[in-house]
Amino acid sequence: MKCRLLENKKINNDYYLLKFSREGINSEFQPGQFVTVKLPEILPGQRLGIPISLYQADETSFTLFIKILGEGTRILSHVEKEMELDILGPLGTGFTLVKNKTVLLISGGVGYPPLWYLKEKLEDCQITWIHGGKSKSDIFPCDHAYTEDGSCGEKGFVTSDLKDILKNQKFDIAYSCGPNPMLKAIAQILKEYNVPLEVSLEEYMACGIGVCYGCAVQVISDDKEALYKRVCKDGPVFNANEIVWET
Amino acid sequence: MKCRLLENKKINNDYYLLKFSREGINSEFQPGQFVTVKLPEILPGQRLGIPISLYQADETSFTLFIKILGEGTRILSHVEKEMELDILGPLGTGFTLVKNKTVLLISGGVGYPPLWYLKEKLEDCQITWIHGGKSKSDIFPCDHAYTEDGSCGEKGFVTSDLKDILKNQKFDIAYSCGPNPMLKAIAQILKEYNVPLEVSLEEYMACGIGVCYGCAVQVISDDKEALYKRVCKDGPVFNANEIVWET
Amino acid sequence: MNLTTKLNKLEFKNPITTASGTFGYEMADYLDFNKLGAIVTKTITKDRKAGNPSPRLYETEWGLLNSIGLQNPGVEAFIKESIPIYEKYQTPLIVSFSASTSEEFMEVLTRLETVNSIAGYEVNVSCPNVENEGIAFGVDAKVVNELTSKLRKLTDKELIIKLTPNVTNIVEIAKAAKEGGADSLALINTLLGMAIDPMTGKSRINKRICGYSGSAIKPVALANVYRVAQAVDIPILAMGGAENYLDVLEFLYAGASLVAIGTANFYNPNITEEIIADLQNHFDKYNLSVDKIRGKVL
Amino acid sequence: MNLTTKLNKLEFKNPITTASGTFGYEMADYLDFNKLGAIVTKTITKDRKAGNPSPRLYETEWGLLNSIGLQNPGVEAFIKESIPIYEKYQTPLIVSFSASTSEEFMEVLTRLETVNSIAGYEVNVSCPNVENEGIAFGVDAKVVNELTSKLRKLTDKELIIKLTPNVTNIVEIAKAAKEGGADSLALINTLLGMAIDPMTGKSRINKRICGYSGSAIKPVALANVYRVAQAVDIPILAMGGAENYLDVLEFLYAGASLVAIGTANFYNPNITEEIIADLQNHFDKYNLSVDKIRGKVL
Ligand SMILES: Cc1cc2nc3c(=O)[nH]c(=O)nc-3n(C[C@H](O)[C@H](O)[C@H](O)COP(=O)(O)OP(=O)(O)OC[C@H]3O[C@@H](n4cnc5c(N)ncnc54)[C@H](O)[C@@H]3O)c2cc1C
Ligand SMILES: Cc1cc2nc3c(=O)[nH]c(=O)nc-3n(C[C@H](O)[C@H](O)[C@H](O)COP(=O)(O)OP(=O)(O)OC[C@H]3O[C@@H](n4cnc5c(N)ncnc54)[C@H](O)[C@@H]3O)c2cc1C
Ligand SMILES: Cc1cc2nc3c(=O)[nH]c(=O)nc-3n(C[C@H](O)[C@H](O)[C@H](O)COP(=O)(O)O)c2cc1C
Ligand SMILES: Cc1cc2nc3c(=O)[nH]c(=O)nc-3n(C[C@H](O)[C@H](O)[C@H](O)COP(=O)(O)O)c2cc1C
Ligand code: FES
Ligand code: FES
Repeated sequence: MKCRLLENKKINNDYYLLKFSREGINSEFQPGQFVTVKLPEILPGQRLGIPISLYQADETSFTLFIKILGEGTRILSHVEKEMELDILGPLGTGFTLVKNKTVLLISGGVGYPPLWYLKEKLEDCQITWIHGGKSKSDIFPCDHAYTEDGSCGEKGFVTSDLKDILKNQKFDIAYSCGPNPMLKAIAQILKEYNVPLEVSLEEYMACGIGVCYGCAVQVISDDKEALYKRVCKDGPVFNANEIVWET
Repeated sequence: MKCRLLENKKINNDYYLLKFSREGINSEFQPGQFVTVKLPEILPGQRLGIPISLYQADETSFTLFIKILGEGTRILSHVEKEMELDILGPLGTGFTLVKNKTVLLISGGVGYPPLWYLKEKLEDCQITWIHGGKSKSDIFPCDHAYTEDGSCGEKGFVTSDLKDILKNQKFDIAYSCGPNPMLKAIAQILKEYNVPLEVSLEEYMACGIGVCYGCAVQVISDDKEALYKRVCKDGPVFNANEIVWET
Repeated sequence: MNLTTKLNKLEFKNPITTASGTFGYEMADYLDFNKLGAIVTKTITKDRKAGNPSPRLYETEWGLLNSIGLQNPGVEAFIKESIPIYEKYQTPLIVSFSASTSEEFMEVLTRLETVNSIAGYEVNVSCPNVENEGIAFGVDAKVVNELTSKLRKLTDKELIIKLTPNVTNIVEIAKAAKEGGADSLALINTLLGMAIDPMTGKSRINKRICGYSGSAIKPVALANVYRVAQAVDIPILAMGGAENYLDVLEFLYAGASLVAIGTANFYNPNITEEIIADLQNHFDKYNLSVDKIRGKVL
Repeated sequence: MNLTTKLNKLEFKNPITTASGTFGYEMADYLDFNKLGAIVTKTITKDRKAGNPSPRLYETEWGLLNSIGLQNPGVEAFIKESIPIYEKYQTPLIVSFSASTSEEFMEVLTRLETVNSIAGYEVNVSCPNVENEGIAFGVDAKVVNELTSKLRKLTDKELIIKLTPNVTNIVEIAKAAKEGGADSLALINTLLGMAIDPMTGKSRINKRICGYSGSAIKPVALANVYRVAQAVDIPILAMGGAENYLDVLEFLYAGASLVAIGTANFYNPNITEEIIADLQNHFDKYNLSVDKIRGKVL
């Protein structure tokens, strides 16, 4: 599907907001779902679509929130208004939406965007959002911010004061997105405190629609043989208890 | 060597003149020599330099005369002023320069440029130039023009009236550049009339400097085994008598 | 002009199909399966296979590395869940299967033979043969010959043997398959490849050695198809880096009767439909047919 | 940090050399040969070889096809014309040679042994063996083993056997070369490839089946280098699609001691010098050495 860029907004040197027209896309956009974006030109090692979570969506548009990591995202950050890009989506299985709950959101770095869209869709919930990153430029609006270098918010990680927060407040459910080691640590802590957790995972993807089985994540299985699910189709959102975290 | 484009002049929809600064290139440019031009971007199947003959050169610049044939030449035709391209050259062995002679030049299509530069360098010569092409847009200043569709000059080929011309005038030497079948036909006719002929050949090239032996042309050899020379290094200009023309 | 083509026992409305493992019913939202010449499904095995640990994918400069490890739900689940979906389409269904012993190959085929809607089989012999020190079936002419004859006895349907290019002499293997009773041949499966992160020394793929596909391998695929077509007179289902109608023409000229699109599906899930349309225009414009150009390389 | 590396008997100031057939003294105008870790020259044979008819080259989407046919002036002319030029440089000179019979291999080596300035030999076994139905020497372990031992007896200099990737089991061939007395191994030579003009059906290359090189084959080269490095403990001179310092790092991590740049020389005749400079910066920045990373893929 060709999607026209309506706006490219620079947030800081690393992060950009890309707003696209959703003309022609009828299926609704769920928080936790993603799209794959193809670059406008053929570049070495950059022919597969780039998976990007939904940051926002309405009747006429959807917005992506990208961090420049390598060549592909760097080029995306340069895409100009009115340009049309090949986009597939919305793809995958999103977060479970709840109402009237106390909700904990925990994001790391570029794990922020899917939770933002989730937050918008949670009705009448009391939300606490913990967000962390390497440094100041990785921090966005939230309740508790952490940076590894202390340049913004508390110095430390999203898990630094997590237990205290959990002691002081009871949460019905938690949602998290970020690097795997962070998710693994969070999953362990929330388990102790019996807070159900949904995590949004990342894996290298080819098709993005469930046919190639390239984006495997190991999940708990009853028989002795390992069991892998597809992040692009069965996920990217999974119940944390399902995941076999790499050690 | 990075060469800066000084001017890009469109001649017609198919032909463009590209004038480059020769800053940093000390070796002199001989008629019949060529350069290889690399495209400014990496494109599928377009990473080798594109061989292009010299059309003109002076103390400060050299000029190429290109015909849009495929993707590579199409992109070259779009290169903008002040842009710097990777260029190797001047390369190869050019035409023998003569003085005070009656000279016959015969070019077909994009075989025109090297003869133009040769013409400039021939001192006190009486020159007759026969040029041909498919159609009007392939015709450039000359004495006798031929087009296959008759849209300009005589309808026919550069060889159509060649014998008559040779009957009416004696030539000391002839130079030709164009498609192989044309060169072969010319070589046969000029042989009849004992006019020495130098031809500039085209072959697919990789290195352009004599290393890979990819640009082979078969030449006459005394021993039974075939003998191949390198168009990029031993040529592109050869004495027509040397060449074993493909049948 | 019509685009029809044939393998030994099957006729197809056009020469475009899908490469095993790069296609699934999930693509129905993006592609009209009825437009395809044929459907080739992902390789299945007797029992479910877990597949390999991640990372399983890496995009190299000019191709794709994969190490899926034949993850699949097993033949029973396939028949229960996938077959009914494919039965909704008129397009001939070719089922790819594999195994680690010839016994198991036969068991899977026997089970598949009970499904009428299957038009033919693509036998993936690129996987390790536990009866032969884990060396792939497909690299040994004798093994391929024996396996083929065993399977031949079990079915009258189109039996396609899919060859691996990672051999010294693919022509010898192709002949062995033919003599074993193969109706036709599919080639090529992935090349062996590898990639390393130069900054960390970490292999891009968990299993290190993996399968290499995509545009980068097209010249290798063409060489194999051409050599086999010259030496063996049974139809060829070709694949390896084809991603547009010009690539398809190359394979037809080299000797293919049918061309599968693989990795390119990941760049665009609708690509096969687009290629079929382009091919139709090309055939109309130059009034060609598959027969007119098949194997006619000059 | 220093860039030094070794094969079995030779030391090099850096791990960058030139791939046979993609380098010649004509490059002196563009490249300072003294900067190179080693020079590997184009394969020569006993008598002059005419080579193949044109077209000999075609650039595919992501690589290069070639069919030069080992055109060369023969060993005598090489010694007379080329050797004196290379003697002007301090860089170790590795001479590549080939033949169509083991006799001829031995004759060429015997003649080359009279030249003191030659530091070592790269034996190109990828060409047809007339004593064995024209099947390439390099695809048969026994043949490679016998040829290597014969050549071993004739020289004490570094004897490098250059392997072809067009085999079922390159590890087996590598072991055979080692047991025959090879000091080190070079891999990979070109893959077999082909390309066709889809508009005319004309083969892009006169001989149709030809050699495929360049960036597109890098993953295949890495897989071969890794597998051989894991199984055989003699040094490896690696090549296959390397065109920048990151590619070189990949090959070192995979197990190479020396890396040759081939096709990339055609994109830029100064590229080896640039790669050496980039590698120096990288080694300095992360304080690495070839020993620290060789074969250390994680
Ligand atoms: C489900 C999902 C949602 C994501 N959401 C966002 C988002 O909202 N915002 C954002 O900035 N980033 C998001 N990412 C990450 C984003 O896809 C990568 O940053 C991007 O692919 C990097 O590409 P590159 O060319 O810039 O960097 P490269 O240098 O090409 O790659 C850098 C790293 O990105 C990852 N990557 C590269 N290619 C792929 C691929 N085809 N599939 C998956 N991962 C790949 C690899 O781990 C690689 O090491 C998401 C990824 C996934 C899987
Ligand atoms: C010595 C020499 C001098 C030339 N002088 C001129 C000139 O003055 N003006 C001009 O317009 N053209 C000249 N050419 C032709 C020019 O090189 C081709 O037109 C150009 O390479 C086409 O590239 P493309 O990408 O546009 O077309 P493509 O579609 O890539 O190729 C079209 C045709 O060009 C030829 N070609 C492609 N790549 C190469 C290559 N690497 N080496 C040689 N031939 C190739 C092939 O025959 C091919 O079929 C010369 C060629 C040679 C060998
Ligand atoms: C992700 C992926 C999965 C594959 N799975 C299979 C498979 O299950 N069975 C099989 O025979 N081939 C499989 N292949 C190989 C393809 O069918 C095809 O032979 C190969 O990729 C070359 O074609 P291509 O370059 O067009 O992809 C797979 C290829 C890829 C890229
Ligand atoms: C034009 C050309 C000529 C070659 N000639 C030879 C040769 O004479 N002897 C040889 O052993 N290898 C030869 N090769 C193979 C290269 O040495 C190298 O093994 C192969 O190209 C892979 O490296 P690359 O991808 O960096 O080019 C040649 C390759 C090319 C492209
Ligand atoms: S990326 Fe293909 S199944 Fe997920
Ligand atoms: S192009 Fe390499 S020798 Fe002429």
